Amino acid sequence: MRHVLPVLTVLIAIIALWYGAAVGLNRAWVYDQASRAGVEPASGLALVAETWNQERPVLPAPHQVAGELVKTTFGMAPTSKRSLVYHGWVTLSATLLGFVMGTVLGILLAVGILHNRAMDMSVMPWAIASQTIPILAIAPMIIVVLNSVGLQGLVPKAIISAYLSFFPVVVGMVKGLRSPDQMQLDLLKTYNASAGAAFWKLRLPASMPYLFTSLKVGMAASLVGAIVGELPTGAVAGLGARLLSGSYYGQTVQIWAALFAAAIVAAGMVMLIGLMERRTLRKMGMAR
Amino acid sequence: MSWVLIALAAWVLGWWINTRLAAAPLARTRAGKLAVPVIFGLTVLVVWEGLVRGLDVSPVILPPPSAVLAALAGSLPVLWEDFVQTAVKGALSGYLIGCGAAFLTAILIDRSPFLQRGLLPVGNFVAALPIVGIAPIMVMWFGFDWQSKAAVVVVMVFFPMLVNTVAGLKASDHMQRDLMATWSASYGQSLLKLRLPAAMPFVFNGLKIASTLALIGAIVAEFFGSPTRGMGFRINASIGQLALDMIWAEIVVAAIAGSAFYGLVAMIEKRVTFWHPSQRH
Amino acid sequence: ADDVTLQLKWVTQAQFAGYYVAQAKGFYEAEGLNVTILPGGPDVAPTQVIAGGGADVVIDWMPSALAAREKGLALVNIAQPFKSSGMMLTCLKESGVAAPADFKGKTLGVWFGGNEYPFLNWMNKLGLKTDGTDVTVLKQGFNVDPLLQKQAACVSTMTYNEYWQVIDAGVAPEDLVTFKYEDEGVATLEDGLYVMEDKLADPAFEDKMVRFVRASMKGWKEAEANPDEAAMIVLENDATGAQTEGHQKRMMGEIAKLTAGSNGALDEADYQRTVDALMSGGSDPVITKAPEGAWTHQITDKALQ
Amino acid sequence: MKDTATSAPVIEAKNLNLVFETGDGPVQALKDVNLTINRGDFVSFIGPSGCGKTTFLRAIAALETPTGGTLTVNGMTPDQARQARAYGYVFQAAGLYPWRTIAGNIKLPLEIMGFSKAEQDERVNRVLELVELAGFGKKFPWQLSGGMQQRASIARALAFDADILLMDEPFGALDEIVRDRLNEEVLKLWARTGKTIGFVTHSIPEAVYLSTKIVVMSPRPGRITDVIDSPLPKERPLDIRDSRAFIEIAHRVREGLRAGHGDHE
Amino acid sequence: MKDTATSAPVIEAKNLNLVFETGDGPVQALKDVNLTINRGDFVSFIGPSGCGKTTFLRAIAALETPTGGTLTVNGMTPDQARQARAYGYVFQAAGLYPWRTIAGNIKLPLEIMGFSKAEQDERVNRVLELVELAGFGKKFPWQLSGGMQQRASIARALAFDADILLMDEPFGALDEIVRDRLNEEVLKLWARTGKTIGFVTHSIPEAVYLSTKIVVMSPRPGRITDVIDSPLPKERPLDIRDSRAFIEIAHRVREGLRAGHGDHE
Ligand SMILES: Nc1ncnc2c1ncn2[C@@H]1O[C@H](COP(=O)(O)OP(=O)(O)OP(=O)(O)O)[C@@H](O)[C@H]1O
Ligand SMILES: Nc1ncnc2c1ncn2[C@@H]1O[C@H](COP(=O)(O)OP(=O)(O)OP(=O)(O)O)[C@@H](O)[C@H]1O
Ligand SMILES: Cc1ncc(C[n+]2csc(CCO)c2C)c(N)n1
Ligand SMILES: [Mg+2]
Ligand SMILES: [Mg+2]
Repeated sequence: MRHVLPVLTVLIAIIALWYGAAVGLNRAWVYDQASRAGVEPASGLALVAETWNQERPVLPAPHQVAGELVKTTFGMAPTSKRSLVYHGWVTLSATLLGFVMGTVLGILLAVGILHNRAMDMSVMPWAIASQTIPILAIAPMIIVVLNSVGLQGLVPKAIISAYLSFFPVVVGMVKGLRSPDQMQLDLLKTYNASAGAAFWKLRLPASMPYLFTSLKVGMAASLVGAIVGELPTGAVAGLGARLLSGSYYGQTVQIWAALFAAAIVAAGMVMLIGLMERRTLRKMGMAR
Repeated sequence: MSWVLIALAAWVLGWWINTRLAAAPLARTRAGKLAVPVIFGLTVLVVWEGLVRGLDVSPVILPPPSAVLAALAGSLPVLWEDFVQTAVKGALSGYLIGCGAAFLTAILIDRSPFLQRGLLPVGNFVAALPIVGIAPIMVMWFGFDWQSKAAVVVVMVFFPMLVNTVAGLKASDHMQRDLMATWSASYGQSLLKLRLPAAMPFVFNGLKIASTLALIGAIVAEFFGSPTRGMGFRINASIGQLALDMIWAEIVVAAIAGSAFYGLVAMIEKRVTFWHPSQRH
Repeated sequence: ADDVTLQLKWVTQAQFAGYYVAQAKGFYEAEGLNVTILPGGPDVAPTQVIAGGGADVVIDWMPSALAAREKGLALVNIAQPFKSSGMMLTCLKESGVAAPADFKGKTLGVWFGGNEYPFLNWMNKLGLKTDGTDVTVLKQGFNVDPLLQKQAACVSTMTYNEYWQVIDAGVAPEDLVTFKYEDEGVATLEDGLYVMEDKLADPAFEDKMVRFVRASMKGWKEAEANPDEAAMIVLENDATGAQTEGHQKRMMGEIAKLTAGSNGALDEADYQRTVDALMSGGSDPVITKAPEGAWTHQITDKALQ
Repeated sequence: MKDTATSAPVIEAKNLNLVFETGDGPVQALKDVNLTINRGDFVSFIGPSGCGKTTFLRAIAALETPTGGTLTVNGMTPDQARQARAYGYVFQAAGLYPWRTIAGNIKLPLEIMGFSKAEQDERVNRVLELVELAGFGKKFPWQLSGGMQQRASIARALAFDADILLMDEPFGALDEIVRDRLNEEVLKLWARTGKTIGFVTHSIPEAVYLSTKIVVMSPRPGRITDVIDSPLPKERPLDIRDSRAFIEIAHRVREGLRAGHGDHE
Repeated sequence: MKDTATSAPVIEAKNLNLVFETGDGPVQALKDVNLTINRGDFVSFIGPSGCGKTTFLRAIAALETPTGGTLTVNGMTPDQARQARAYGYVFQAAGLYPWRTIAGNIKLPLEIMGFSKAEQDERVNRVLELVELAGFGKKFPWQLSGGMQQRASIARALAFDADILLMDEPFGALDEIVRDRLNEEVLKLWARTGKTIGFVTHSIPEAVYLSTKIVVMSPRPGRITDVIDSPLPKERPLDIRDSRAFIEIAHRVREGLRAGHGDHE
């Protein structure tokens, strides 16, 4: 893999920078502690060692985060409430449900926009506006409103996820469904093909590369939605709850571990979609 | 009940008008292009008002648009102060810094395929970090005023912009680049005269994506610490007071500002990339 | 069994030990109740949840409940397990704050979302403007970072929670100056049980609440008596897995001090003090007129007989 | 006009006009075009770039709507004829769907027109053989050279038995040798099936070699300046191109073109 | 080889090999190519699709790197020659920059090579006239027909005085009449300036009409099968194409091509 070496290099550079930043950001605390205790602050290597191993550092060192990640994923039973696997799954299940809902909605909207001029002209500006609404602000209201009609738990979170993920899908699919060129469309016209045939035999296959690209963006958005949706349900479980309680108790190591867990889950899902993309496109002869 | 009927009737009417309008030649004019979404929006508002009144929804759950409008009109100075704090100081400065930095970074790593191969996957990973997680960290690092909001926005917009610009810098086709080679153009010349112009459609794609992200980022970051002004602060404080009309007023301001910003970027895009097929038809 | 949903004001912690103990020890079950406890958090406004029908009974602080009542959400206090307030302002000694008079020119961290009223009331009483001219107010997030990062001279803390986070972070108690609202005479009532007024008229609901309050108070007294066991029960119920044993045990100890002296019935004098404080807010009072029917002994009378 | 005794008008244009409304004013693509094409005719259209050849072909196939005059196909409007699936159209570029194999591309119109599975396979094999692509059915378009793609697109148009075959510069991208071979193939096919063919080309020899009727057009606005009926026999070996008659027609076409070129394109 | 007495080798290929490494194995695009092009030669390359014509031109312009043998341009490596700005290159497609007007496109190489403003304007006007596009300088590429774009791209290559002009099927998209006219123009330019020209085409008459040397290539792997030195005089009216000598050379080229075509393309 020609990517391994460059990625490794960049990672090493980032980690080095990170360790450096940890010294810079955590140093003040060491000095403070020393002056409160009335002793000389540590210096040199001792100082570095102290900044890299604090209980609640401003910036936890990479090994602290990695240690926490390993401890909370492999170090305990996956069903334990202290296991990141457990919380990751809680978030992932909402993410997946929301992703499916958002994708279906997005595709339906795109098909509507494609076939109905009124929808084309009216929906798009509002879809854009909908994405400028701060979701965190209305998430509590969505939860409460859904609660009042008896929906609780997974579904409200999934709806917030869907709200964030439908947009990239609409945009991508509209572009994709419109990607066939005039000649390809005219060809079907000479066959007197119906709108349905044009959709199934031309527009849909032609939109596949766009679909997968937007699915990747949509998946990341979904995850953010699920995490946001976890905050106003009362920090019960999930990576969002983990972030929140970490934040609430000032446990930076836990925040960063949850953050990385979220990014790893997202990256994993995106990679999965990428895999499906490659398989589908290869089957369709579109990947060379 | 009658309100519900009014809502339904408004829906049908709005739909009918729009279908007619979209089919009419007027739809191709500027006014027509504006009228259809506006009518759609008005329809949504009337339906909302009708349903809230008809189903007797408590105003502490969902206020009717009329109440939101009243709050909007009644608290303009506060809304303006919040807007300046969040949208101008937080979002806009973060947007400019983030997009600018991403643009420069893209040009810097442009010459090194090695760096690109290494940085982009890592970049995609970082872009997947949820803002709700980054915001408290930024507040911890940069203080509770707008600087930390700008920092959150910078992090949010940086990677979409970087990825798009890098893709854009590759967008010039082979022949166009070979042409430059036959003229023995320097790196700078081919960057300035070929690759940057060719990258513009991608750059604007990044700028548009970033424009919807920026305001959201700034608002959300305020939930994690802020001075006693700002759109996110007001929303957060208003929840405790059950002042939902005020919350929605802020949301309306956010949506208008966000859409207007998006529109502005799209307009500039139209000017700059006038030559691109997608802008011509 | 009758279903009851209780919305907490905050995340699962020893602050709500009484209810978890009642749940774990079967007190609710014994009363024929099936209680669901919903944890809260910074993004949960109990008032909104009850308005949306998401809960039968909520735990809230009285200032926020009374403000909601004035907004048209008819909440009624049916029980008050917390006798005293646990809120305080915690300052770093090095910032030069030794007495309330020193607040002038300082940055103070405050919780918003309905929890800002006691602070605003206190500042009003001190004659300090909070618009930045006298003190700079910082909407603090969920934690005590602004103090540790020295972004604020003082931050809001609870005796049972955030104060200890400051201590755990490595700041010695000698380096801190604390101002308890209770000591400053500006205390307002905290964790009380609130329900919707119209529902109280329903005898079945009333009966349900009577049983609920009775079992809950039994839970509280049990928790006060066996704080360590209560803390462990809380820990078992924490779905985030973020709480630690030491912290919860210590919190339970502090909480017991606040619930001591309450049998669940609201003390009218406390109520009046809270209302007075809220109405004295100068140009910007939290509530503008004395609330009517904002509390009742209807439930506690029956529950505690 | 020798052996087309079965002359029945298939395509009839009377005073046909077609104006495009564009951003900066109307463009008259076709002006007062009168033309009759009979059953079994092989008609070539030749003329400078932008003279309206493609536009005329598209109008016949109901892909453009004339703004004046009448155009009938088998006595129907072009659109009715389109709905009766009267056309096979080969576009200037191959225009294969990249996600379908060569066989899949040829099957496409057959699927849409509801042929049975067995019938589909049989026809695909037949036309693949016809264009000398047997064995390439499972390849994807990009695995073939440009010339092969072009042939696949011709095969696609031949797979269903449209009465009228419209081809827009089908051999533009091919070198002379391949082009010659395909010219022969098309002629054979035409002789065998008696289809009516409309054919756009830039090459004078090609037009003369293939056609029974050569339509010379001039630009701005697109008009027909000459219609030449070829006296060449239906049987045409490649070296007919060195014959007197051939060179004469070619000369007449060239003159017609040159005249139309008077003003710069 | 008559009047090229000033014969100095400008381009010399000795045992040139070029292999592309692709996903499924190496592709030998050029094999053992030996060719000498003298100053003032007009060399045409002709051969079936995929035989390596473009590749050879690109190698000369240092756009591809040979994998074996030697290739010198004016005694230098191609890359040194490129840096000395020895080339004007016209690609198969026009390749105009859509964000620049026609004049802007022609100016582009002049800007890069640091011509003065006045000089730029003067040259733009001159070459626009040469390709008969005077008055179109302010238009954008998409506002011109394909043929006009092609001519603009030729103008761009002519605007600066490169010694060596490399043209890859420059007239592929043009109709016969325009093509004839441009053929004449190129010949005149060549006669006047004495440039060395490398020219790829699919048209046998075009190759014969233009060249002093015709290189016939065969594919898989790309080899030179014949190099024909034209006996035609430098002065060439269009009707020279009907002369005995012309037809003979054309025949020889055709035979060469056919031989290379033995297997289907
Ligand atoms: N969709 C359109 N909108 C506006 N003008 C058009 C459109 N299609 C064609 N034209 C114009 O109509 C005229 C005829 O175009 P057409 O494509 O029929 O030419 P052509 O003879 O096929 O040329 P070529 O040999 O280059 O294919 C041209 O001037 C062209 O610019
Ligand atoms: N970048 C490349 N990578 C791999 N193979 C290539 C590449 N460029 C060309 N080839 C192969 O090299 C051979 C010669 O290609 P070239 O483009 O030189 O042909 P050509 O003679 O110009 O053909 P045409 O007449 O179609 O333009 C072909 O088989 C082609 O597939
Ligand atoms: C955003 C936010 N809002 C309110 C509070 C205050 N608060 C309400 S209940 C409770 C219990 C603490 O243990 C606290 C502190 C906070 N901390 N953060
Ligand atoms: Mg055409
Ligand atoms: Mg080539």
